[in-house]
Amino acid sequence: MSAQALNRDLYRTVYLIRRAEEAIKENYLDDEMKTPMHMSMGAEAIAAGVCQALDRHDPVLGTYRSHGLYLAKTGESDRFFAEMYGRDTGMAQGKAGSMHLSAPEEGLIGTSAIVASNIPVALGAAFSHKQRNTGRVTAVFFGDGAIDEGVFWESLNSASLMKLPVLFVCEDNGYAVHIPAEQRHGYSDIAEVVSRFDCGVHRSESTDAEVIYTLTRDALADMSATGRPQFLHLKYYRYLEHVGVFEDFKAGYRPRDAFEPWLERDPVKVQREKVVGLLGEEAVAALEAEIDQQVAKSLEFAKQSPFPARSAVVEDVLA
Amino acid sequence: MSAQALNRDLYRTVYLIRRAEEAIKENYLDDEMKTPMHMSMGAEAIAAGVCQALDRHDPVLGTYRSHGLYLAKTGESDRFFAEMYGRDTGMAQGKAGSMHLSAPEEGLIGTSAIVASNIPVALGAAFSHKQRNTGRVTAVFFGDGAIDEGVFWESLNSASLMKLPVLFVCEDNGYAVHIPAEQRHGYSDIAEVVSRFDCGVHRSESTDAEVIYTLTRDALADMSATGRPQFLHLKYYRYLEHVGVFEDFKAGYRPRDAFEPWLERDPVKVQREKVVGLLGEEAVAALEAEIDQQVAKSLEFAKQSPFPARSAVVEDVLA
Amino acid sequence: MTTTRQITYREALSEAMAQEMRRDPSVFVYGIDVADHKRIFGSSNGLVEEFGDQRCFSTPLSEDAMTGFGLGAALTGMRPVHVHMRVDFMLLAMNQIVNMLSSHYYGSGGTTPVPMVIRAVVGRGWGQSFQHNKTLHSWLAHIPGLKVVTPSTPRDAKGMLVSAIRDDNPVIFIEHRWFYDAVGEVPEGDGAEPLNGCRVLRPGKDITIVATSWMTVEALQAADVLARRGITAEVIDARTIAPFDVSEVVTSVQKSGHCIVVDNDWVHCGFGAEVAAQVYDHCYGSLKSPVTRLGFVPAPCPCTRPLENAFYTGATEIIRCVEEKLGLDQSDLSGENFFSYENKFKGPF
Amino acid sequence: MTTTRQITYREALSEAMAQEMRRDPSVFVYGIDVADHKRIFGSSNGLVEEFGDQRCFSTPLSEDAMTGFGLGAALTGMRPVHVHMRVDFMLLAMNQIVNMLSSHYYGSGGTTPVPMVIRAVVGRGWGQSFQHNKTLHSWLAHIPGLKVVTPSTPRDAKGMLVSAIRDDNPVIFIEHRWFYDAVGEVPEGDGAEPLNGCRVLRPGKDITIVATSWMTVEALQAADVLARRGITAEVIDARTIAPFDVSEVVTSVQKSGHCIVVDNDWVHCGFGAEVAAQVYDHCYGSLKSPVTRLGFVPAPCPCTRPLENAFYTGATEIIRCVEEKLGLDQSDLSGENFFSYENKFKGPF
Ligand SMILES: Cc1ncc(C[n+]2csc(CCOP(=O)(O)OP(=O)(O)O)c2C)c(N)n1
Ligand SMILES: Cc1ncc(C[n+]2csc(CCOP(=O)(O)OP(=O)(O)O)c2C)c(N)n1
Ligand SMILES: [Mg+2]
Ligand SMILES: [Mg+2]
Repeated sequence: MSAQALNRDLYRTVYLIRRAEEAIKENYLDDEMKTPMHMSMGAEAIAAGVCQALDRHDPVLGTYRSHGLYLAKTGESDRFFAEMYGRDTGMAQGKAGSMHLSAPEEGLIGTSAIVASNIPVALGAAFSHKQRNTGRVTAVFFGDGAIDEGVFWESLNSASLMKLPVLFVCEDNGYAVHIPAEQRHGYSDIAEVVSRFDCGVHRSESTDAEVIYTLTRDALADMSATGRPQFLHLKYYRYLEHVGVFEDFKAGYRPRDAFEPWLERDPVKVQREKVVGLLGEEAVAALEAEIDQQVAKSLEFAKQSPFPARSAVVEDVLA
Repeated sequence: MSAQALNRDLYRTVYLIRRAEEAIKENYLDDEMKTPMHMSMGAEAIAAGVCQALDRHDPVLGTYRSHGLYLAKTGESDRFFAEMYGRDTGMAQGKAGSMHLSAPEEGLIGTSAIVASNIPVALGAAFSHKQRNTGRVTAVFFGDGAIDEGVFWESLNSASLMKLPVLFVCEDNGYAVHIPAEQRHGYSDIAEVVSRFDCGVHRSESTDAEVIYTLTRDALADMSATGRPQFLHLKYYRYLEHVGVFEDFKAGYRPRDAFEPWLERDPVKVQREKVVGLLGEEAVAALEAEIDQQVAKSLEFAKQSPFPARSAVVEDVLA
Repeated sequence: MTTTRQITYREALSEAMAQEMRRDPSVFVYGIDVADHKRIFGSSNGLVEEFGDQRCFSTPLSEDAMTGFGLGAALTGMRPVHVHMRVDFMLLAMNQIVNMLSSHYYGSGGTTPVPMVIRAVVGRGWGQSFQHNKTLHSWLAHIPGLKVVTPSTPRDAKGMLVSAIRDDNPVIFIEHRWFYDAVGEVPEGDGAEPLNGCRVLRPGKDITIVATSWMTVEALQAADVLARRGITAEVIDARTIAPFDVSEVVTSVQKSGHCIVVDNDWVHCGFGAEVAAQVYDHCYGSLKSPVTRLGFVPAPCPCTRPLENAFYTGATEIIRCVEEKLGLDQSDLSGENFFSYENKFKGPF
Repeated sequence: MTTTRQITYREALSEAMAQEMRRDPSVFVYGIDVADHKRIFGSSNGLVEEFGDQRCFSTPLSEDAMTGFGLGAALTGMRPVHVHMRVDFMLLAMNQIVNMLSSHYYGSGGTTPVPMVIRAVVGRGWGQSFQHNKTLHSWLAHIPGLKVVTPSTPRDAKGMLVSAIRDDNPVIFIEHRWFYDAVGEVPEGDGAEPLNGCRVLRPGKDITIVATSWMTVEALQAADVLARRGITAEVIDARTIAPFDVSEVVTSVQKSGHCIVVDNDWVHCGFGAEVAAQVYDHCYGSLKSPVTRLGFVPAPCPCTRPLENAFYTGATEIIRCVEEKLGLDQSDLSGENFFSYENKFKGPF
């Protein structure tokens, strides 16, 4: 793939994620999206870069903070916004909401609001694809809080033991809700610990989606050469509060200062500059306009869509 | 403490454990000890060495395979055998049996038949003593199977983070029931992994109780110097089947060959030779006779003791 | 004479912990996010400030280990209060709670009790959905060796938490998030409330409504509406799910002849079945209609509001049920302003 | 015509898995110790040999992760069968089972079902005690989205396991260890049994005994003894705890007028309460005595034999209960040879 095409794709994704979350911010106070919003602003490069490196239908799993992952994986926003608005046209008829996005036909198997709970699920998906020799890799996204949980370690151990094609993607924003990593971790460097397992380790603090892409490609190459699972340790800065659409520097648990350097290398800005260099301002503006329109239309679609019928509450409990 | 006194104490303990378990073997087929027996033959040096290094009232916790730990900690066998025989005079009126021995007044807080479940309990005990500045260290004994469980990692992380005075004692016999470590562990060396936490690591394959004692003292010195928890990785060979009183080489999952070199350096034999050197054969024989008699009397005591009254079944459910 | 004043359920919780921490240095409070600036929705306000970060602290995200941690502390002289922001997260601690905490005292031959409290908050509303709305009181009540309480008033929140902390057994203390802003009379002093028995919240003679947790509010609202038609419903807060004492319910049903159990939980194999079975046993001759059980619809909890509303039962369903039992026409409820999420929380989550 | 033959419950389990593994390459069996030489008390015999170690394998001791593993496999085209040597160990997997498996299909808007079976063995006897005797069927039945079955005969062991594997939902399959040597007629072919409804094990007209799991054996023995006095008890195996269909029980109670529910579990907030409540609802007019619930005594399970015997309920208690209900004198049971651990297992564990 040419650098142009690659970077254009990456920009499309980071811009779509940013635009969609901005639309959430703009509309959330209308109280029509009745679902807790865990925003991913600041993390766009990760979802974009990793998903770009994966095959389109490779299975992925995520958390309650998966707007970016959904949009990176599907590129669509109609069913996305309809789900936020709790409508029948949402990808889960409104039953899931913001915390449980899925798109199984595109590989997004599921997202979970229980910290770390999808990590082992990725192992099963990887096993299933390995058994059938599909060549697929399963990626699971989780935060730095998830590595506190025992199931992360059980999963890391088993994936390493069974040589499962799992890509562990740790999106490390240094906080679990408001508790910093130093108050939760009994070691100084998670990558160091993980590297003692039979698992490849790669790390980055980049906000450049292309860097994340390349790192992921390297990890996938390592995986196919050695058969070992891979662990990506990726730092980023969460722009907004843990849940909700506002900044939260006033709360005092993290200083605004720390934000500034990250904002300077904002993932959308970084990628924009690059594509402007490659394709020119005009092409970029056109792409942005296209996405702006997509998001506007999806918002409209969502708001116009009907709610599910009351009877749906007891449907699809059992298959 | 003099080398004589130390080694005599250690021999007393390993011999008592061995003798008590031999008595179990000899009597188990009478079907009067109606409790599943997880024998510790081969591991005597560990319980003896570690408990000798601890202060007498330091809290300890163990597993279903804790005959050795109970005997090392308490030195008594009346309540021990009475519990095996399910009698009212057992340390838990027969409610606990072989898998749940305890002696809280001597520091043995509890033993559990759920793998790894006492590991976090040790953290709480350590915290409690740390808060009250008692200077006590809490030791928790567990097998190599326990490190498969997530709660081991959660506990290792939290103990390291909180700098809790916990001594993790991994009694590694290379098997969880019949499954060898290589089929369960996604790393080649647990001590390597643990050393990446803020936790001291010490290892041994010795069957010499004095070596274990010294290693434990080193670990405790490290703990008091650094405030860090400590991890002892101690290999041993389980002589008998996972549960029950027989050898199980015929089952085919482990070769008898592997047993031979361990049997050569049998912990009781090793310690005996040492104390014979230090104290002479006669003194050793006298000590053995004393313990033989203790065990014989305890067995008698147990068999003569009454069963608990039927009404006891609903007693002590709530405090 | 004890003075009382009006405080919130949230304040009652902090007050109970602060009071016991002052009284007894072995009490401490811990859990994920307990000591951050939000303090578990404000329910542990003031504790870090007064008692320091060794007696009120946040932990790693390790529910399983942190429950065992509490057990170890409890067995060695402390009185831990472990907090879960959602009941659902407690599922990660089930091994410790059920295999360890519940049986330790028994298994130690009655030598070592487990004075530990586990507070867990029930989530509801604003699309919390299926991983943030479980209640599980019937599960834990099913296990001998655990006490389970579901206080529904500020007075009980304080008094039962005080008693739970003093109790020598593991007590599971389940709080509904929607109660936090509720205001009520709470005694200033000790205020301990027994960890047994139900509480009659409103006397009545025509029908007995046994409710748990948030369902007490719905039942009281239903009773208000019914009262306007001259029907007096006796509303009883089950309050102590284990050990459960049915006697107040029996007395009431023997008088009213009708019983509805409104459980803040699913119905199948739930606490409602236990109450119904016990009521039938004791009131066999005096029942004028079968005991009716109401609760969540048999589905995971959906996110979107219309389905969320359909998922939960409430005052309307209770009123309809009473009307049916007593053979009354359906009253017009269109003018009623029943409880809703927006009445409680303004704006987004 | 289907031929049947006599095989053990243990053989029925292996046969069901082997049959389905042959039929469907997506089926696999895994869990702690599943593939060692003991093969979970022989219940997965022959699978490694026939299907290799990729379709039948032992795992690390990681119940939580291994349950999520099954979910991931199930969501991507496989049909995992996860095995726990004891129900108690499943407590470590509760988060996955309850927060994940039960709601995935619903939460995916009905797009992705979870065809997964969890087999878990109930321990009893020889001093297994309080960490190896839980049954938990009422717990799991309480959660919408799960099916829960407790087969009590070789025929049901095979047929319900076959159906569980074919079912697109998570099915919790609870086996009592003491059944493993039980011999019974099992069809040679497909043999699928529906995952719903009870099974009448013995017809009768004087009293209805609803039993779960091992309690069916106790109920049948009680019925034998009662038959000699001319009392015919109808013994019904509840079999499917969720979704539970009470209709056969209702038909029986409407005829007999008396009902005993003997649950292989604790009583408080258990499945027995559910059955009792439903029976009362449906048979209100026709009951001649209150529904009686029998089960474990409210305590953790003790180790020592005399207390273990006191902990469990059995044929004697059932007979006494029937005698009381029917106003009969107590018969002399001293000559009876009821089931005991030694009848089943000779010698030490
Ligand atoms: C098992 C569990 N425990 C606690 C919570 C409450 N909780 C929700 S998000 C969160 C923090 C997770 O932090 P991290 O994994 O770093 O993800 P981030 O929110 O930073 O993206 C916590 C504690 C939960 N959802 N699940
Ligand atoms: C949580 C849990 N899972 C499974 C079991 C069944 N089990 C009992 S002992 C054991 C093996 C434990 O191995 P290890 O920790 O190495 O101890 P060892 O028996 O070798 O002393 C297993 C799997 C259990 N008791 N608890
Ligand atoms: Mg984070
Ligand atoms: Mg081992």
